[in-house]
Amino acid sequence: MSASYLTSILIWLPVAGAILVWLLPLSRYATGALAMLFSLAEVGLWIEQAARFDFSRPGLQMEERARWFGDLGVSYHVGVYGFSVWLVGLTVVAMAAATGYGFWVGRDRPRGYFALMLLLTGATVGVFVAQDLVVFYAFFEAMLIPLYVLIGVWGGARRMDATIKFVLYTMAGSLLMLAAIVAYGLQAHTFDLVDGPASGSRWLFLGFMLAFVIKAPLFPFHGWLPDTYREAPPEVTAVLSGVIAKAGLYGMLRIAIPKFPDPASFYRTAVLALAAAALVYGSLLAFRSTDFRGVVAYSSLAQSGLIALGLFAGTDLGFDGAVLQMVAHGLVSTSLFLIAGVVERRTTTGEFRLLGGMARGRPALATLLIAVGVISLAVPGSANFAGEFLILAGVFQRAWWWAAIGAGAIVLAAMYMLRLISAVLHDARGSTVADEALDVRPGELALIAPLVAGLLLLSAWPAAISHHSFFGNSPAATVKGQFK
Amino acid sequence: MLGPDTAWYLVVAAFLFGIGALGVLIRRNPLIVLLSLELMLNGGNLALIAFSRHFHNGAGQIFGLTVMAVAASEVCVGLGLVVAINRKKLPLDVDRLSELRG
Amino acid sequence: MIVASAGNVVVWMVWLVAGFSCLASGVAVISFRNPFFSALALIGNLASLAVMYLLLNAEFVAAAQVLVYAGAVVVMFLFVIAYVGPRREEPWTGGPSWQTLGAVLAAGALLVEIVVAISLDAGHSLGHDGKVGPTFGSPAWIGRLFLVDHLLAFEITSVVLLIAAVGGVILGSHVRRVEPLTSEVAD
Amino acid sequence: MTGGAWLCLLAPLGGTIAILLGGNRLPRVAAGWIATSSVFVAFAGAVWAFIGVRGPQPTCGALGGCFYPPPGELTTAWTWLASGHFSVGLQLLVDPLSTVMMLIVSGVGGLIVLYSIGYMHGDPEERRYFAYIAFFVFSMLLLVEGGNLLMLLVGWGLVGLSSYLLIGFWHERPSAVQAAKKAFVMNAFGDATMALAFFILIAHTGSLSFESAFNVHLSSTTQSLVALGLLGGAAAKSAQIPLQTWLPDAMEGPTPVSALIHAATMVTAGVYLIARTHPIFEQARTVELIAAGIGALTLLVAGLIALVQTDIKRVIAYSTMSQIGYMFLGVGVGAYSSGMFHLMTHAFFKALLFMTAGLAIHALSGEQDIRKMRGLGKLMPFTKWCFLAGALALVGIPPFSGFFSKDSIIASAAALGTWYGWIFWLCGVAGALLTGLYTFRLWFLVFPGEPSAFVQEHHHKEGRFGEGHWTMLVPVGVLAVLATVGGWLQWAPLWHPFTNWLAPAASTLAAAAPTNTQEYYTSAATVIAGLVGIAIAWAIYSEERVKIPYAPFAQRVLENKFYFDALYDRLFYRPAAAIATDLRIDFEEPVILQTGPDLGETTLEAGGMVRRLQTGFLRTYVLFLAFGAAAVVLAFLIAK
Repeated sequence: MSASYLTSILIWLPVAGAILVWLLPLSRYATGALAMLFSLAEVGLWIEQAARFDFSRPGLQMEERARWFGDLGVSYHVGVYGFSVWLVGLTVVAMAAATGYGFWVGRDRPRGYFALMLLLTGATVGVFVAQDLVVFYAFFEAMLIPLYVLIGVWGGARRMDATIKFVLYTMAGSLLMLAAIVAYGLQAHTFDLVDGPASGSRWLFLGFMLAFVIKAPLFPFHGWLPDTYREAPPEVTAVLSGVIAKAGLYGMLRIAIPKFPDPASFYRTAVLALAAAALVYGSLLAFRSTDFRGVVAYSSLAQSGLIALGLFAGTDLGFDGAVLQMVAHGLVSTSLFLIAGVVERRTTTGEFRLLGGMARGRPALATLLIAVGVISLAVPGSANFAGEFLILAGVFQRAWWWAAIGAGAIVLAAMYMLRLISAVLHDARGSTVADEALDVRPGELALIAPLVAGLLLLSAWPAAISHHSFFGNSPAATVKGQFK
Repeated sequence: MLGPDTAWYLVVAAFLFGIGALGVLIRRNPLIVLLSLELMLNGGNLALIAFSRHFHNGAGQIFGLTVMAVAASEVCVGLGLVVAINRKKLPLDVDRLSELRG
Repeated sequence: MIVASAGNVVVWMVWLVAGFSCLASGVAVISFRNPFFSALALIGNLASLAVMYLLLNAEFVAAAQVLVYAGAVVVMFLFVIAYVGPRREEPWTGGPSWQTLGAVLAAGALLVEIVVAISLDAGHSLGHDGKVGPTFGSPAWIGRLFLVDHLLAFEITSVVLLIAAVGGVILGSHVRRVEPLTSEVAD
Repeated sequence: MTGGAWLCLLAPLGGTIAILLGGNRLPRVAAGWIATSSVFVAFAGAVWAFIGVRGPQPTCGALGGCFYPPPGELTTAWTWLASGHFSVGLQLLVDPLSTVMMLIVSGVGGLIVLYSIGYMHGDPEERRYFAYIAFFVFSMLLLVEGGNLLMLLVGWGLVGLSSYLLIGFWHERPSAVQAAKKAFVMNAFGDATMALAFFILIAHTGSLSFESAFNVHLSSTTQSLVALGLLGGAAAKSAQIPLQTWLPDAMEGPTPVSALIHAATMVTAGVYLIARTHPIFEQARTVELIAAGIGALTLLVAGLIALVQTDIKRVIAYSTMSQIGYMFLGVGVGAYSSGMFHLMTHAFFKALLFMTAGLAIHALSGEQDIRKMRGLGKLMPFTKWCFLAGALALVGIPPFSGFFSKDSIIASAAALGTWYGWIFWLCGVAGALLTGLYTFRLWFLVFPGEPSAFVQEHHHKEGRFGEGHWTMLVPVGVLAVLATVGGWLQWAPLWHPFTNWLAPAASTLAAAAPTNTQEYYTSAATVIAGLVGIAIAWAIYSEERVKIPYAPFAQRVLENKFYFDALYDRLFYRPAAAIATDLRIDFEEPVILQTGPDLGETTLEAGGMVRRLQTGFLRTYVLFLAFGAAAVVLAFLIAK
């Protein structure tokens, strides 16, 4: 099996798995096990892909191209760059953990649930490896369907409003993107991303950017974030904030900036201002949220702002830092939301008023939450710190005040994350915290521990991503040269 | 072509069509509405035949015949409806049959 | 050219009679209170139309018109009217509500536009043209046309008729209430 | 030599991981011994590195600047972070400065961890404590051995993290958790300022290694900005004036934590930072003098506040703040080696003071209020004498260690000579008086005289020697000896092996090298000031000859710690919280979250209007049909 088929297998294996899991009338346990099998197979395949990927060679690797609409110049064109290897890795690992959590929690209607999760995996991987605008759009939309059903059916009390708002926001953005894609494709006579020419049209750039800015929420467009993150089941929120949000940021990196260099530089200050606003606004609101998921939701809004800051800084450090931060934050917010799920399973609520004092008698939960919480607030030495440091150093070269705002946000991050840790673990025992509530079970630990292990490994060696995302010594030049 | 040329036939057809439309618009008895509908169809038919004669192309007449077939089927269904309404003892008045509304 | 004009005058005379009777019966159709008389007026209208078709060398269509249309359709009408019973209702009751006023306005506007369209076109495209071959309008000619050029239209019309027939049967038939299934048959 | 450095660094980390993996299966005592042994292994590694570094002999010119081939070796494990041309390795630098700090951290640290075995005995979460304390020693060593600025910042952050974990160790107490959060946020602020300084360096030099940072020639404003950023971090970590409010609250943590973190090692990280990056500070001389100014100011303020404290640990905490003020003064004026020497001796006697206080608290089962502890000396003679040794070292009475190290700092302030030099000198001497006063106020209140009712009732013997478990007494004894003889290592005018040892890494500035005469009269002044302080304390607290001077306003100001806490709360915390809450209530919920549903409602209303068009009357539909047809024909006519 030559490497070039690997990318397509990575996309279509989970989709096939989804169909299989959906159709086979198996028991709850067997369906879950089968789904887990597919997810872990997916992780294994990714490791194979990462191993085969030759970081010293420029350009697209493991590429596969098949005619789709010949005359329009649309082709099923998939391939992987350095940074997409890492994002695919993040996707498969996070999805495996989320599927495992769903399996552990024992969701009802398991066949539908696991089929949708696997479908979501396939679609997300598809987004990160699509090298053709139409294929990219197809997968970008395909992500939405399973999410809609997952939140709508298995969500919390007010799930329907949240789902509708989520879909409305995302559809609004992606329809505009579709228009931009069509316009771009016809104008350039090809929809291909690799050999498509750069265009100077500001409207197309704004069309793309709107979809990406809604998907990875930046400041004014995050209306859907709080409700969706609160109402979705914890593992879906974990995937939503950890992985799906990265699709928007990946879109900026892969499409918006290289394909529209002049508009990107024209709107640079505007987007940087937007990103900085998201960073500060998210941190402030996280500081004053009243429940577990609220804090983490707004902190992921802040982190998206930070990553966007890195991307639009346009400097070498900025790009590398953004990719590293995408992966690091993906792992962090996935584990944080899973821990939120663990807490909610024991106390049926995430409200801080009712929580507190969970650390006594539950050392595993305390260590886990403190470890992940501390990494997420970017304590120097953690992967998040490496990412933030690179981003802010990169954006500093652009203009010193962005870095100053970023540094301020680091202090805010410390404030809200410590508030979260002590509200859940320390102080007097909350009313809903029963004494006999168990510590983190081995099953749950087996899900969250790999993510934390990944984070620790990334903290020990952040250069694994920051130095192996873009070919050569200058990411900015690679992006300007459209990844040739 | 003896006698009046095609334009006149068209004028008659137009008038016939207008009268049919008026009938449909004003009358409340569904039967009369169906009849005036027939009038409109005939108006149309006349125009078709006139053009067929004018461009001496058979399609017009074929079309005319088809229109006749369609008219026949339409009447069949229309009358079926009227019979059904009648059996249900509903008032045979178009304005009073207005449950189906937004 | 007198002889020609004489034939012409006869045709004009026939046309005038047919036209007048056609419009008069049209007005009659929509104005009679009793639907029975309206149906009869429709027959008159159809007959005058058949004459007009003859003037336009459309013999088969005229024949079909009289036989099919007047013969079958209107008879069915009369049958239904008889079945339903000639309930009389005041056609013009309640004065010209905004409905009727609107209707008159609409029909009038439509009429005027068509006439204008015809007059506008009279100038160039509707010019007078020459003789037409003897077979024009004959049943054989129509038959060949149907089975050669417009076979598809022919087939589709048959399907439409079939559907209408089925529709009519269902609507018309008196649906007996189906007895409830006996209890022992598991639902 | 570098092997020693790696051993020294990774031993405590190994201890932490062993305890964590051990989990509940590990008996509590075993956790204690794992931690202690790992720190002592680190000490052995430090000694090994120390010996290895001695290397080439200094060629010494006149007193002061000696020129050495720069010993000290950089070893890199792997490139930690790399992007484009910027790359930072996981590097350790073993040179005289870092080996001194390694010895202090692992030596004093080992003793304190040994002490905490006895102190924390019986605490349900002992294992967690030892895991955290071993992790702290690892991060402090990483900070000290960091081979480049980023590794130093990583150590800096991890040290802040472990201090958060240890201060908030007893997490049932809300005050402890609050203090931990406050400490971490203030340290995070320091990290942020340092990070900004590093961004400037990256922007200009493209790398964060020491030599590139020291040899870059920036414009004076950027240079002072970098120095200011570093100073911000140092002030936050070493609890100097602008950012000192977290240290007294940090006393919520267990006493060994206070001893190790908030006396001996972590709080001195700021001093080490200035000594390590002294070329940057030297190029921005004004910022360096600001550091000295901050040091002078802090030592006075802290000294005054210590006078009114009633909690034994807070008195010692303020004295730590004041002594670090001395060190800042030392490195601020340029006398890096005397600053570091005072750091070493301070580590000995301050850790001793904390641990003896710990013995007293342990004996009185947790009581920390000195007003209730009268006459403890009679029941705990060993603690009394050790405390006295520490107190005398703190005040700087010869032959105890404080005298040797503190006086050379004040002398180098005198050597500076300019007007601010003399102000620093005066602050130093006044500080010595205050130190004498508050130290012996504590001594006379607690130890001499007849045991008070509270003491008799609460005091209980512990361990075979009656005053505590042997693991507590041995470290106190060792440190008492070190506090006494530690100072003889160097007496500036006569012999100064310590200065020579540090010369290659941080040679004293010529401007700050005091002449012998300055040394002598400064020493005389400080000793006299110290004795006067002791006499006043004796007069007021021991014999009640003199009533406490009645100054209600001063009393209130000191008790409120110069209102710093209230100021910061009103200046930073409350506005931030208010803005955040307003944002959430006035902007987020009504605007952002409502746009979705509002859009929904408007479309529904629009739908409602259209609905009325469907009247159900057949004739209206046909009417529209007719109008539509008419319109279409009209359009065609117009189009024609």
